[in-house]
Amino acid sequence: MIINHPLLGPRDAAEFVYLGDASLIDRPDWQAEDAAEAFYEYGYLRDNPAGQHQELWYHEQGDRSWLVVTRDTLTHEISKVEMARDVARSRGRSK
Amino acid sequence: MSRPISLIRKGNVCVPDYTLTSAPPLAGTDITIGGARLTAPADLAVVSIALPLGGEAAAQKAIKTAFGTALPEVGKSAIGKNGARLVRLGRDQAFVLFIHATPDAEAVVAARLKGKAYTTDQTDVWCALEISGPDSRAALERICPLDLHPQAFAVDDAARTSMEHLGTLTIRTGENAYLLMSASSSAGSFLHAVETSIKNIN
Amino acid sequence: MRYSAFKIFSQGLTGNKGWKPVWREPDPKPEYDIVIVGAGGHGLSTAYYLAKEYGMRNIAVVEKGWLGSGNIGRNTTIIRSNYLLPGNEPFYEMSLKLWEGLEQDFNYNAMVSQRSILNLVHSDAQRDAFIRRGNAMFLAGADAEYATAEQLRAELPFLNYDNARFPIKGGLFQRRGGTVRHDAVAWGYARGADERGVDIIQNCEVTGFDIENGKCRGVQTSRGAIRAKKVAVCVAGSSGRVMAMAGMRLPIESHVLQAFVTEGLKPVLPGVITFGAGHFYVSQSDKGGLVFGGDIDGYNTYAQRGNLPVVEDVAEGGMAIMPMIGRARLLRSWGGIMDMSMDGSPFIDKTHIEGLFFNGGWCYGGFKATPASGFCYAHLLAKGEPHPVATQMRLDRFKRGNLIDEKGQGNQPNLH
Amino acid sequence: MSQTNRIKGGLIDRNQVMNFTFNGKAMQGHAGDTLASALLANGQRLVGRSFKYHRPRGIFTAGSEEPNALVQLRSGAYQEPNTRATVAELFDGLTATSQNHRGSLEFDLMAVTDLMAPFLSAGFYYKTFMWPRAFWEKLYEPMIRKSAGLGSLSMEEDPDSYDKGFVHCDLLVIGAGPSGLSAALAAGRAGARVVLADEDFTPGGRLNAETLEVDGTAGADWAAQAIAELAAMDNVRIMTRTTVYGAYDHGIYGALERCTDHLASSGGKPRQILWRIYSKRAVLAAGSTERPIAFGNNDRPGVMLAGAVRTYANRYGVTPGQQVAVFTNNDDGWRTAADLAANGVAINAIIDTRDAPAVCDVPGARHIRNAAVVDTVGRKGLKSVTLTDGQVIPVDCLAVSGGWSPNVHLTCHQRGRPTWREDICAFVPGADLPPGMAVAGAANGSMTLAAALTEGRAVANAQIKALGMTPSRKAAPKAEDEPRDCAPFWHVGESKNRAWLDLQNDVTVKDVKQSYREGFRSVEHLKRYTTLGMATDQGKTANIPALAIMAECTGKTLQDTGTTIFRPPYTPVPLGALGGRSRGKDFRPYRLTPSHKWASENGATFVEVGNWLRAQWYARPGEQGWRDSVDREVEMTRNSVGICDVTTLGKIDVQGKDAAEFLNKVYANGFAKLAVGKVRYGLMLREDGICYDDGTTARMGENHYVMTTTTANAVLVFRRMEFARQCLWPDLDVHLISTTDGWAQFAVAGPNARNLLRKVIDAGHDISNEAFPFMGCGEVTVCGGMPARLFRISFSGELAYEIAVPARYGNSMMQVLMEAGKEFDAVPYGTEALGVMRIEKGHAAGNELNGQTTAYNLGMGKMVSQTKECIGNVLSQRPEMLLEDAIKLVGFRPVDRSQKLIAGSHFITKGDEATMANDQGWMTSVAYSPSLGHSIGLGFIKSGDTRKGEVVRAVSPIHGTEIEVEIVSAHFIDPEGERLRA
Repeated sequence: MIINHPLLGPRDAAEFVYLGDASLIDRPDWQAEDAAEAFYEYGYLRDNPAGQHQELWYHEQGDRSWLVVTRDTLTHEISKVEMARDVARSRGRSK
Repeated sequence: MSRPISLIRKGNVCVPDYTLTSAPPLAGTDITIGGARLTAPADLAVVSIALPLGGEAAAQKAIKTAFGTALPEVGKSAIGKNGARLVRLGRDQAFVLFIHATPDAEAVVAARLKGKAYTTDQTDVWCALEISGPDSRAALERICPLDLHPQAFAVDDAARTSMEHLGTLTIRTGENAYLLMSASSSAGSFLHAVETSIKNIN
Repeated sequence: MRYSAFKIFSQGLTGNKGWKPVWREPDPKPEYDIVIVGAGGHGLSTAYYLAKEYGMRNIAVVEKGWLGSGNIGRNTTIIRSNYLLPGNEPFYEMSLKLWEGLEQDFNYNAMVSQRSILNLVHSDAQRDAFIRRGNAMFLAGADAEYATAEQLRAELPFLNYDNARFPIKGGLFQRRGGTVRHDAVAWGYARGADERGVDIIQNCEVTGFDIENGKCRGVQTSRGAIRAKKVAVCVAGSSGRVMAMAGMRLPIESHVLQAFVTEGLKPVLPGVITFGAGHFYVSQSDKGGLVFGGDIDGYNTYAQRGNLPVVEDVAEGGMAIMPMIGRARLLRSWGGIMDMSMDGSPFIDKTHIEGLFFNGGWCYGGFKATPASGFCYAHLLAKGEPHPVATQMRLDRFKRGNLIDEKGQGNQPNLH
Repeated sequence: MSQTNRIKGGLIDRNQVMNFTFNGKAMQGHAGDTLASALLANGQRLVGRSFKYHRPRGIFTAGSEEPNALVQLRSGAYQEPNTRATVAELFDGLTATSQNHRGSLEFDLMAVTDLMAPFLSAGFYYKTFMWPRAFWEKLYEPMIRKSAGLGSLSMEEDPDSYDKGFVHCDLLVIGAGPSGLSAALAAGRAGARVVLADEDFTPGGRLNAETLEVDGTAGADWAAQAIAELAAMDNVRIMTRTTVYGAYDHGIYGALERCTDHLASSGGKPRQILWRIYSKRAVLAAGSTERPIAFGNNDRPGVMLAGAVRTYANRYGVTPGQQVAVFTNNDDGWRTAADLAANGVAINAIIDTRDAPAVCDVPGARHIRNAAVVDTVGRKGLKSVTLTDGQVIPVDCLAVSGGWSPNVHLTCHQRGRPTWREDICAFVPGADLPPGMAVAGAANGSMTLAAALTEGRAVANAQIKALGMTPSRKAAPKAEDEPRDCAPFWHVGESKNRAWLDLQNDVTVKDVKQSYREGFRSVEHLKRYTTLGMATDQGKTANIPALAIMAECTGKTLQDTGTTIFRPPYTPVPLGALGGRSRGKDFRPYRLTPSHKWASENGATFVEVGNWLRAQWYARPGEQGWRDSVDREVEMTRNSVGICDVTTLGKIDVQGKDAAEFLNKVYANGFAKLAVGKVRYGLMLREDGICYDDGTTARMGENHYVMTTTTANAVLVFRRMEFARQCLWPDLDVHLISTTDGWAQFAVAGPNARNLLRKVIDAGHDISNEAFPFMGCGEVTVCGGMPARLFRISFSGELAYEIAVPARYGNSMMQVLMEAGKEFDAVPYGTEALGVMRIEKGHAAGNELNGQTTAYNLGMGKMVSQTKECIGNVLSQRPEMLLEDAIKLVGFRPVDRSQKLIAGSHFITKGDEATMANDQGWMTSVAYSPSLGHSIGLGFIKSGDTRKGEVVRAVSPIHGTEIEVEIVSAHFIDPEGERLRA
């Protein structure tokens, strides 16, 4: 596979390490009432869709950036690649 | 208890009982096979520069002042004062490569940047080989997944990738010349990989 | 029709024209006691044991494609019970014992071949871990044997002992491990279930579950609605998509595992061998092909195909431990979709929806589990409670913190 | 034997004579021959035996689709099984032997199986060999295994080397036949970066095998001109002997180049290269494969595909027979008759299944319409054929054509399904091509030469446009449309004798019918039940006729019947090539520690730790075994001072205004308040609450920390910290960079550690206990100004420091430390002594931090803060992870001190049976403690913290041993930590 890195252009996916669903960005609030339940769902349950999937790849043999890749799990077609840090911020993550 | 680093100076009042000698892993490498030559640049210092969050503009300005050239775009390198090469590796990370023999490269760079960026000495983290000559690209084709065609990888372009299970940084330094850097601990395997590639095309 | 040498002889004399279909091709009935979704190995064995052990006959197995089209027909055919943890080992040992009597049980030669499995050891820490595992196997009534490098050299002289990057320091044998002709397992169970009245309905895709007030009443299929008292999902590889129709998210990701076979060769390997310093395991089929595999590709996918980096990684592993295979040629590669679970271990459980049951999460260990999975699932379906060897294979174990993590990799499915 | 079947013409070089042997028999051929053409030239018809029935078989095709003519090439360690004679280039000195027979090829004892055939029909083995049970593995299976398989491996290490490479292009053209050449010319002229790959050693495809003309010149000449034009273009790369075998995601193709297989010796160069071709676009111009018609005894040597027969005549100057007949259902078969006749070969008959007029005039040939061959005679070589009407025609070669199937394989590698085209009786590429691929020529069902040339250019131009480039305006090469009509005809129903479909796996028409009868009706069931198409040729010639027969049985159309799935590789690829250079010692890179040179000169034995090589122990003369060395290293370290290269531990430079806050989030214990100049032990949890790494982090400055990780997890920790930095807390100002290789770091441990270091650390640095206490850190200089880092940390439990200098000075630093340590009898120690000392001290390491254990299990539960946000703390509190009887890490010693503990033993309470239900835990690490004089161990046991003093059984049934052990504190040495604070 080829991942079109937003800064570096097309790179072989072999340079990357895969983590999983980009929902892993959405780490729950540790102080919330339902933190135990929320962390269980965050840690263990997955949509695992047959189709569009937003997922995290780490450019370990490159610039060490984490990317959010939108890829079809039926065809492997990649429709979007974003810097995970930007995505995280857009999802409201900060400090 | 910490005191400033004082480098070995002639006439130092305190003569040490022991001296340390430098033995970089690829020192002295100079191999020519067919149309490719492989050399290890001597005294190449590497210092990483990280741009502070929120302080990027100030850091970039300091870099420009320090090296006489702006920090290039990611994937590019630029040559500044005294031949120092700035290599932009990521959004907030760059390397500066320059010739400097003593083990205080980081301090030198830090002093020039005046606290506007975070610096880490990387000199001994890496080993370097320069491959040059008309067969360079053909040899690298055996191990390098990057498209090194001039249309795709111009002079001064830089990219990290993996070759034969080794992380590498490749910088195109000339029409037929590339500076290859890899981890110093695996320098022997790295040299073996590049040298085998040259042998295999000859 | 009972199979025997005599039957083959008499059929041979009459031009092999008297063989009967191995299974019927029934139309779905409006209602069954149990509808099993998925005619793969586990679904068919579940039906077989429900009929045989629990006397239930009013059962349908519905299958989207052809029976045996899932991972039962695209694995590397290995059987073993060399597990470590109490949540797994007794289950897999029960499975191995079922394999050992399977062919006589269902009167079909699936070529269960216990030619041993060997896990090579390349470091002291690995040795310690394998000793721990071998001892766990003993405690669960299985067999295990630790061989030193010298013993291995005598038994398997072709391995790379003298020029290895990661020298072989020993290995854990399970002599009762081995291989089975995978397709024949599906066919044998299908035949046995069919003979006992189970309807196996191929080309019948489940398109939805009929869930009313928290109870599952049946399934919608491409061949119409089928009512059922119990619906037993058994679609490893597709669990995510199928259970999504019941509104469930699972502790599972779908990943592809590639497998490979070489051209046929005269006998080379006695049993199954796995490399301990890379991703490579191999056996030789009765037809002579080296059947091998390695790691999953590592990204979520439902496409039954993989990519080159893993092919190369696997071949590197092979060349590293047995460099005499360099001139053997890779003939065919394929990919199967694995239910990679969050701790690398499976589920045989009820769901929170009454009447809806779930069997999945087999990672790439599903084939060897086929008999016990069916047996335990049948037990759960018939008795309403888990079989004693499958009590930990529950969906809520992550919430409780009772993990069955053989590899110690945590909640990242692609590392299991 | 002389070249009795050589005729005039062909692309061979008759001036170059190549000597070779087949089964020891000396023969000659010419440059440009394949082994198959040379064998045929020498009149060798019988070349092998089939898989199941050991039927005598000859050469069937002239290409990579060959099912029969498999030989073992070369000898000794170079022996290469299952090599297709039809693609093996002849070289001087070639040796080949036939396969799969017991006794000679001519008199194969195993041929007896053919007589048993009625009892060995499809799937017979599933129905028998079950009684008695034990006989399967003892008798039946060994018998089956022995008779199965084809060629043999030498069992010696493959002596050739292999290489890999990466090629990038705008357009990959797969196949250098007419459509491929036309496509490559168009794209090359447009200036695109083109790769043209072809499996053959002479590009041109069918042009080399036909007498057709292009642009008014002979096809082969035109092909040579086209190649010359392409070779002159800088932007075009021609790769011959290169098979593109797989279409992978996003335009990546796998290709195998055979560099030296056509030479007697590889001369030290890579035998083959595995190329990964990165293409923006691709044109598949893979041509088509002819298929046979099934009839009785259609497997005799001498029965060949018609296209192959004329390939041998036109390209190789060989006639496969002297008396030839053609059996065809299509116009193309007639070309064989015409071409051979033009070469003076007698064509006895043209048997056409169609009731149609002659396609062309073939002198001397009888045209028999509406007829078919029902049977043949000639066990080891064809003698005659019998037609449906009973007439017998004496022939030594029958050229059969059942039509041509487009080579759609690569179009299906991403699960595309081909579609049936009735007008050409063939499956053509379906709509779901791999993205970026287009198909041209015969592979696309455009079967005539004119169509192939036109389509090649048109498809390439469309790809060029899609790439945003401007196509060349030069017209397509011109040729005539040759007649290609075809009428479906799959098997001769009148045949009484077995009619073969899969020649290698011996699958017959009857087997397909039986498969149907038994319910194995899906194409996948058919394949799996009968083994159809699973041989080395992957059913390239057999599958379509077999599917057609299944379609006849089921009454379905061929479209509805479908095909099995084509998967990579297109043709088999040696594992050596796929492995490339990564084998033997080059399997993975070596990482060497800075003092490696010194260590290797000073008696070190090295051990692999991940990719690192570390000194395991340093043997001294007179020591009887490793235990002597290790015991000495431990004792001398504990009594005076020892030095260990600990560079392999991961080092991460952490900088930033928010570094403290960040570390506080990634460590389970508190890090917010670590003072500058101090080091703290840190425990890292995975998000699921399980421990995965530990180490120390030193605060070197206000915004500067140096973290260490375990050797094994250095990369993983870095990755996870980057995840935390970028994805979880993106607005923290923190920056990470690895410095693992940058600093040579040495543990200096033992009561004399400070005394030793005082000799090398420059005066002016106060390292007294008061000024530089336990868990202190700072920058110092050594040996007269060399910058160094000093950490007062201890893994051994002794007064200890770790001192780091720039790695290039590391080897020298080791020498200096040893030199300075002479007066203290300083010893270097390796990983074994390191391990012994950490067990004596009760430190957890990899065997304890195995990814399954929690801080609670390790007795460090209280370190996991619940008052801050950090990774893993929430899920670490799940109820069943905090059970009272959870396993706890404790120490063990044998009740009988002379007994040796075994890591991996399980604990069983005294009096209980050794079963899994009674399993109490396991021994994780053991060592002989020279300090205590007996074996000690660490281990996890249920409620271990409350069971100290209890005696349990440590059982190791795998060794057949069991010993009584006492549960003790894990801190065997200096439990109060007085030494390390000294």
